[in-house]
Amino acid sequence: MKLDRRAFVKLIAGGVGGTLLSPLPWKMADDTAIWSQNWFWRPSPERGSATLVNTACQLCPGGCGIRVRLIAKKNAVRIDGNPNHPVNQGGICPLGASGLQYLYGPSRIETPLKQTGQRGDVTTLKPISWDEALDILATKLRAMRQKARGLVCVSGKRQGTVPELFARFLHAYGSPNYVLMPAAADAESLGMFFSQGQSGLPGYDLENAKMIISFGSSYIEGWGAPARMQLAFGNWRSNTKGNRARIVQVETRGSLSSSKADDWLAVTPGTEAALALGLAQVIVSEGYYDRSFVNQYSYGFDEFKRLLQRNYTPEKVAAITGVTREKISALAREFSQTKPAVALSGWGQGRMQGSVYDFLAVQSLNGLVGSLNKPGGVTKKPSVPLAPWPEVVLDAISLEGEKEPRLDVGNEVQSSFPTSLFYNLVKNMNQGKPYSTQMLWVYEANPAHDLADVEPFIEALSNIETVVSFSSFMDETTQLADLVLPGPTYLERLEDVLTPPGLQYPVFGLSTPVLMPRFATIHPGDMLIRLAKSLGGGVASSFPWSDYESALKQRVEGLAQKASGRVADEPGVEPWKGGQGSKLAPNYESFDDLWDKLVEYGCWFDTSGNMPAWDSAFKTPSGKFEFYSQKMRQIGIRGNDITYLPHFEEVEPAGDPGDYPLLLMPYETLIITNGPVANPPFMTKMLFDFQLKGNDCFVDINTKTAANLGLKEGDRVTVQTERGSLEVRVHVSGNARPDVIFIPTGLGHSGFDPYIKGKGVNANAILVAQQDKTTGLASWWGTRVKIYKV
Amino acid sequence: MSGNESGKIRYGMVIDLDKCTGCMTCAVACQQENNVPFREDETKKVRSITWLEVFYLDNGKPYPEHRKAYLPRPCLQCDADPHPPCTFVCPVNATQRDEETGLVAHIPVRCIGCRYCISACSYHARYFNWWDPKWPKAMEEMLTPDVSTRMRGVVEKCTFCVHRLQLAKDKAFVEGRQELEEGEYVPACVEACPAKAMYFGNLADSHSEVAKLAKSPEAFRLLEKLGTEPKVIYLSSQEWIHKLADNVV
Amino acid sequence: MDSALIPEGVKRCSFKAFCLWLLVIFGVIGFGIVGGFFVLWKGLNVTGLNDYFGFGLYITADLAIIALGAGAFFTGFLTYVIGKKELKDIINLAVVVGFICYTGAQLVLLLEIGQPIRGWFSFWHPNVHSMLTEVIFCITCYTIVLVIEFLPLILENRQLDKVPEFHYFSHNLHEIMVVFAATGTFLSFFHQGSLGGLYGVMFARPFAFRTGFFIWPWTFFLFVASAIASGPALTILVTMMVQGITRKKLVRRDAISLLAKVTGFLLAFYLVFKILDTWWWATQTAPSKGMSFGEFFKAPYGMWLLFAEIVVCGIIPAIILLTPKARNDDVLLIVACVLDCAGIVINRFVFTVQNLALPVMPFDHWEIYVPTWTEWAPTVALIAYGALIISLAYRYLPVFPRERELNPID
Amino acid sequence: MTGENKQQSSGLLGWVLFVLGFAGALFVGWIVFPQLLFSTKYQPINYNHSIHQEEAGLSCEDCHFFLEDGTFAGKPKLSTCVECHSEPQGETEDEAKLVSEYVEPEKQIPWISYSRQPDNVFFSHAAHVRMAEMECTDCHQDVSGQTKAPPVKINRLTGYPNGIIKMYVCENCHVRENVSNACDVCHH
Repeated sequence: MKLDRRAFVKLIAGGVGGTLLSPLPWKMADDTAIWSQNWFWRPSPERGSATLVNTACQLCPGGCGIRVRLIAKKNAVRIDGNPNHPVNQGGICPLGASGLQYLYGPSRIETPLKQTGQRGDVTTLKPISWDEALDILATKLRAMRQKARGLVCVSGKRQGTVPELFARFLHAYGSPNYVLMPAAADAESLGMFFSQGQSGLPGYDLENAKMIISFGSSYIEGWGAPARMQLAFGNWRSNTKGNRARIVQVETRGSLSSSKADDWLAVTPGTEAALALGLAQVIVSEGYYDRSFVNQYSYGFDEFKRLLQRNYTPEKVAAITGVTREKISALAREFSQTKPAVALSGWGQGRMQGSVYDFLAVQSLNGLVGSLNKPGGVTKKPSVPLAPWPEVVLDAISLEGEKEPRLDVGNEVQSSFPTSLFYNLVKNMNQGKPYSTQMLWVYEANPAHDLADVEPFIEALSNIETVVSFSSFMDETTQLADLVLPGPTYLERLEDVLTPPGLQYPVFGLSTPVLMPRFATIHPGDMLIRLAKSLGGGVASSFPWSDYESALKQRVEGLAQKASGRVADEPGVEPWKGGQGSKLAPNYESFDDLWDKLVEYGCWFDTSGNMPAWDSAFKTPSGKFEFYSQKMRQIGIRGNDITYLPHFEEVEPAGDPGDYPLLLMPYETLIITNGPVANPPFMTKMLFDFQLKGNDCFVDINTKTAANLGLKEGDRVTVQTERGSLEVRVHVSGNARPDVIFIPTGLGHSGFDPYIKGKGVNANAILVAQQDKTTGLASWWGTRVKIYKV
Repeated sequence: MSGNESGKIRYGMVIDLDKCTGCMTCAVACQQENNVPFREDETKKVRSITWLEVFYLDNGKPYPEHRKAYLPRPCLQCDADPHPPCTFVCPVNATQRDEETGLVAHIPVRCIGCRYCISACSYHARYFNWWDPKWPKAMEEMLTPDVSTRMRGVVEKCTFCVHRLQLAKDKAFVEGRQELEEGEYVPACVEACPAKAMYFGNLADSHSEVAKLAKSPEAFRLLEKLGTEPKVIYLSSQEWIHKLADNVV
Repeated sequence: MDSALIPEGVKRCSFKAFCLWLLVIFGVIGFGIVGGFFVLWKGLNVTGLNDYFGFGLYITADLAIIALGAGAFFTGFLTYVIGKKELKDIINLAVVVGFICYTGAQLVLLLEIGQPIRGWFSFWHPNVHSMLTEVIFCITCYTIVLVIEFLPLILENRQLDKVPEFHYFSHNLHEIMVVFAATGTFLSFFHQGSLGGLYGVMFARPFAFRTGFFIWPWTFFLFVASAIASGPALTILVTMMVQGITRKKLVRRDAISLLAKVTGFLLAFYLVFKILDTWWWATQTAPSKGMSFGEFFKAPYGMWLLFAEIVVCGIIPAIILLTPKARNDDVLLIVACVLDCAGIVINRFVFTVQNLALPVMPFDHWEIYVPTWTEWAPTVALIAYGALIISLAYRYLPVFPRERELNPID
Repeated sequence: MTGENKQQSSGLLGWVLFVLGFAGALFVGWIVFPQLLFSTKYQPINYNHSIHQEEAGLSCEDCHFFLEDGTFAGKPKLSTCVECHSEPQGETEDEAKLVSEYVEPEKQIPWISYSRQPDNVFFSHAAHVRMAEMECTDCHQDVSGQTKAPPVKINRLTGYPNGIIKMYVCENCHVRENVSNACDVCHH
């Protein structure tokens, strides 16, 4: 019995046969198929029941209502628009839709940090406990209380109860230096002050307008409330609803706003205001203006008319702007005869300050055609009827502080301006005049990156002993901070979101925590209350609340007492539709009911039916809309007649034209955020490869200019201004005007996470702000530049 | 959907390019809705996964006659008979058209990554996972459980958010309804569009908004001559945009 | 050991020289394995492929070597089915070359797909409509046929042949070889065609799309024709190469000439239809898809490719091969065969890469494909793999039945 | 003769060996292999369906219900348990464990699923239970009246429980019931 080869073969054959008749090979094959599909290292998202939570977006001032989709009540997996919200009606912008990438983003700051080494060295920013952090801050504040004016707070957020608490803290502490980041709103607010005698911002009734002329505003690329503008634009382009409106864009660059307009007037850089005045001249000289308004409710028309006839005839304006006389005349006639029509101002996204005269020129045009405070026109953005807090309790030091000169004021006249003048602050902090800055707070702002003409600001920091950042993210300013007190992100905190820029009806959005804070962060409101209490005295008495929530509720009671306004509990609301005098019956019975509904639906709003009438709207010395501003005179602005009238001021850009033959202009786009947060991965991914390629960003150069300079698509070049130089690549484009180079802003971060860090360059670094001597505003619009191959 | 005599369903999309502001919210909403992965460098566009890609169009004229527009391109869910270009070629049945809805599905776990379908699609609507998808650890919490994550070496593409169809149907079923109302099932891009430039519905239902819009004189489809029968229809009043819809000999 | 394996009555180079030669080959193969390993480990991101070029060098190489491997089935067809006995001289080599081409192609295919561990899904979940399914099935079957055809030759090794079972088995296989030759012919015909169909059916790709007959686009038939018009050319080329390297006459010249003549006829036949197809494509098919012929060619994939493919690598070798005097000249014959093979490589390249470079949407753009070393290395290793198999086969197997007769050892 | 004999015996032996191989392979394939392929896991709490049905008077739907949005809640969340078990109701060890380990620290119970499908499979309970009016027990094991939670067999290769419905089962039923078998009906 030897097991020979044959026998062995038979054993094997039997085995094979048996195996084939057993489930082994078949089950194995099937399971292998499943196994090969598993790839265990790939995340498998947790399942669970889904809920939608309404809240308000705070990534920009746009005031959108958003819904967060939660899985198993803990994982936020989607943000979309709240269909009930009147501002965005279910739509959303790319930044809002990317919000979760901030909540879960890798650049979140998890604990308070203290700089233990050289300022700016991120590796020596060490985690400390909240008690220690707040103790450090309180100790320093106590120590410098005698020099309370040395505390400066920069806020990127212009409205809401938290910025108000910051302002209140500084007031109670004894510093006049609560300063807002610069924006077109500064010029607008000043312009409203000069022409209408009251501070405030314009609110445009765009939903009812039939013709819109936009003077340089990127109306679909982030100007105003971005999602509301997209919605309005969709309606202007609607064939079905009879909402179709005509859009004319006045802008140097071939932006999307230019391309999407019915007509694009490609003006000489910085001459938008001249064109507005040219239109005004035609309207006035041809008698198309609204006589009832001009005759009864305006002041200084004759002086204005004389100026127009003298300086802004179509011929002269054609020479300034490059738009033909015929076009100017035709557009003026169309604008004055289409009702209602409105003109928009505010360059780009409204992130740059701009000139007050530009605003006045455009606003005068609105006045001439009777579009002020009329449906389809422009009004003063209505305020939300919140209840006031008790008065700040002033002690000896804070009483003294009230009298101190503000650091952002350049001269006597400017101290009565209702605006912050940030570039003055930068200058004064740098020079330590009239007094030095001991401590800088930065809240909801990233000036070390976002400030146009950023270099002087960074230099100024070296004169400041302590820089405190309240940011939730490792941004560039936070990198330069000595103490970091991270707040929760907007999805983890309670806060009010007030009427967004440019809106004509009041909105109160409530942002509520949609999930437990991911890290041990403290709400800035609570932080301030705690800090105030630990300082004692008047400061403590000014903060009587137990926490931020009770402070907020106190103000919201104002809404409960109002007889008009609703919580947005149903889709499709159109607060602009009711006409003048329309009211909304409240759908809540008491404060508690209102609060519960606000938490549930996220938004309260009222109609646009409360535009003030012409006879009561203007708080000027004349009680009228002032083409010729007596207010300017009154507060002591010196000059000739033209100074008090809307006019066009040619600003000479910085740099010697011989050395720097071209003009550099920044541009903003909706797909690159310019806010205090850096672009999220979702959005950066969508940049075209002629906007970002690897780590290079592109400047747009006109086809002919590029050919003259011997530059081809994709060439690496240096763009140099007198402020500095940057390395970029060339995109040859029909969007660019000959001899003007366009550079995107918002890139070039050195902070944040690997998804944005080091991508592109920060255009702000080489721009030079041109400050207007009278107003102190940066009326800046371009910088001379030269460009050469690397 | 109601008002449809034949009962046939052909889900389709209409995108009004005149209303489109090029804000790219659709593309962002899509990435979020479908767990589309992202990498640190996404600028090599021929390797970047964007189920809904936005194309840049221009009229080719010099400044200041230059005009541009953005064209969002989801998967066009070709209705060509009997097969779309892509499903026809797949060797492993990883992609098929659901003949009850007209939706072209792609099932990444079945896919072997041969990329034949990528080659067959003239719209570049299909994407290959050149890398394993990776998210920063914390961001894994924001992945939606409705769409499974993919792995390296497989193809993926827009599905018109077909998972939303299932969710909508579930809701209807529990409420005792068999049919969906118009608007109950809408992809994420359409829902997010702030300018309301995107419409979605049943093209086979002559009463639906999309069917009406599709008949507009402003309507066109991409590369009509190929015979792919896309179910995404564009609207534009601009002649130069119409010219870019197809090649002209 | 080495000498015991070498067939009786023939002379081979020294074992040392052979080892040195193998070392070179293994070097190249090793490089290819490293490249292949890189691709498998890191994924296809290490290649030059992208969402434009879903197919690239791997597929070009695969298609080209499969076409060139057609020499095996066609020579088999001529030898066994038609009965051209003089080709028995060359049939073994043709089978070896075919075996190399098909196994090599499958190895590269494994790298090419994104999920190699799911490669078998095409058998487990086949889609019958897909040309690729047909290709995968046919290639797999035909590889098995080639293994069976190769087997008797391996079993004729001096030592293996001593095992009686092997001896009988190989003898029996020889007896029924006509069946395998016929099967191979059938399978090959279909998958060569399906490879063409692969492109021809892409109706959304105007460069590749062709009208056709029933379910088969014209490329189906053109790929069959081009494969049989170039496969034998490779067989001739390899024969000449082996003869050159060994400095021996291994095959009778009339066998080579016969094959060259047949190749010439086939090439001419193919070219007629290729030119007709190109003309129809340029004037009818492409315009119906909205494209003009000129749009198909843009740098670097210019019109020169078409000229090179049809004139330089088509008409010229056809003329040489059809001219008795020319094809009897060794140099001209080699030139013709090289051109013929290059022509088919260009053809497969154009269908694979240029096809995909072409933007179909008017607002789209041309892309250029640049393969990386991880693609080149396995592709080059494929050639080394061929050299390895041929070297081993030549040294240890009676590949050339007439070698002893033609090179008597004195 | 001896040669023949030898051949015969070896032939016989050959067949014996063949049968041996055959039977051995069958044994391995049918008996040993399934044992090796699956691991056994036990639920964190030995849930007693019987006692909940009979003594507490609960119906299946009290814990396994549909949500308003049409999704199926599946296994109950802790909040459902807490409705009755904020304090121990009886004296069983498992209940004590429930209260001390999960209810008090407010920790979800990590139930092991008997039928967890891969994450690319989306099974609609609404379609099957509400529209097709299928019984739960058509797919799931009937646990009503059981006093112990059955152990879960997990496939070591795939990681999925052995109770999951295979795709061909879905497909066959869909064909029978004339329901779409398109991929995206279940996979996304």
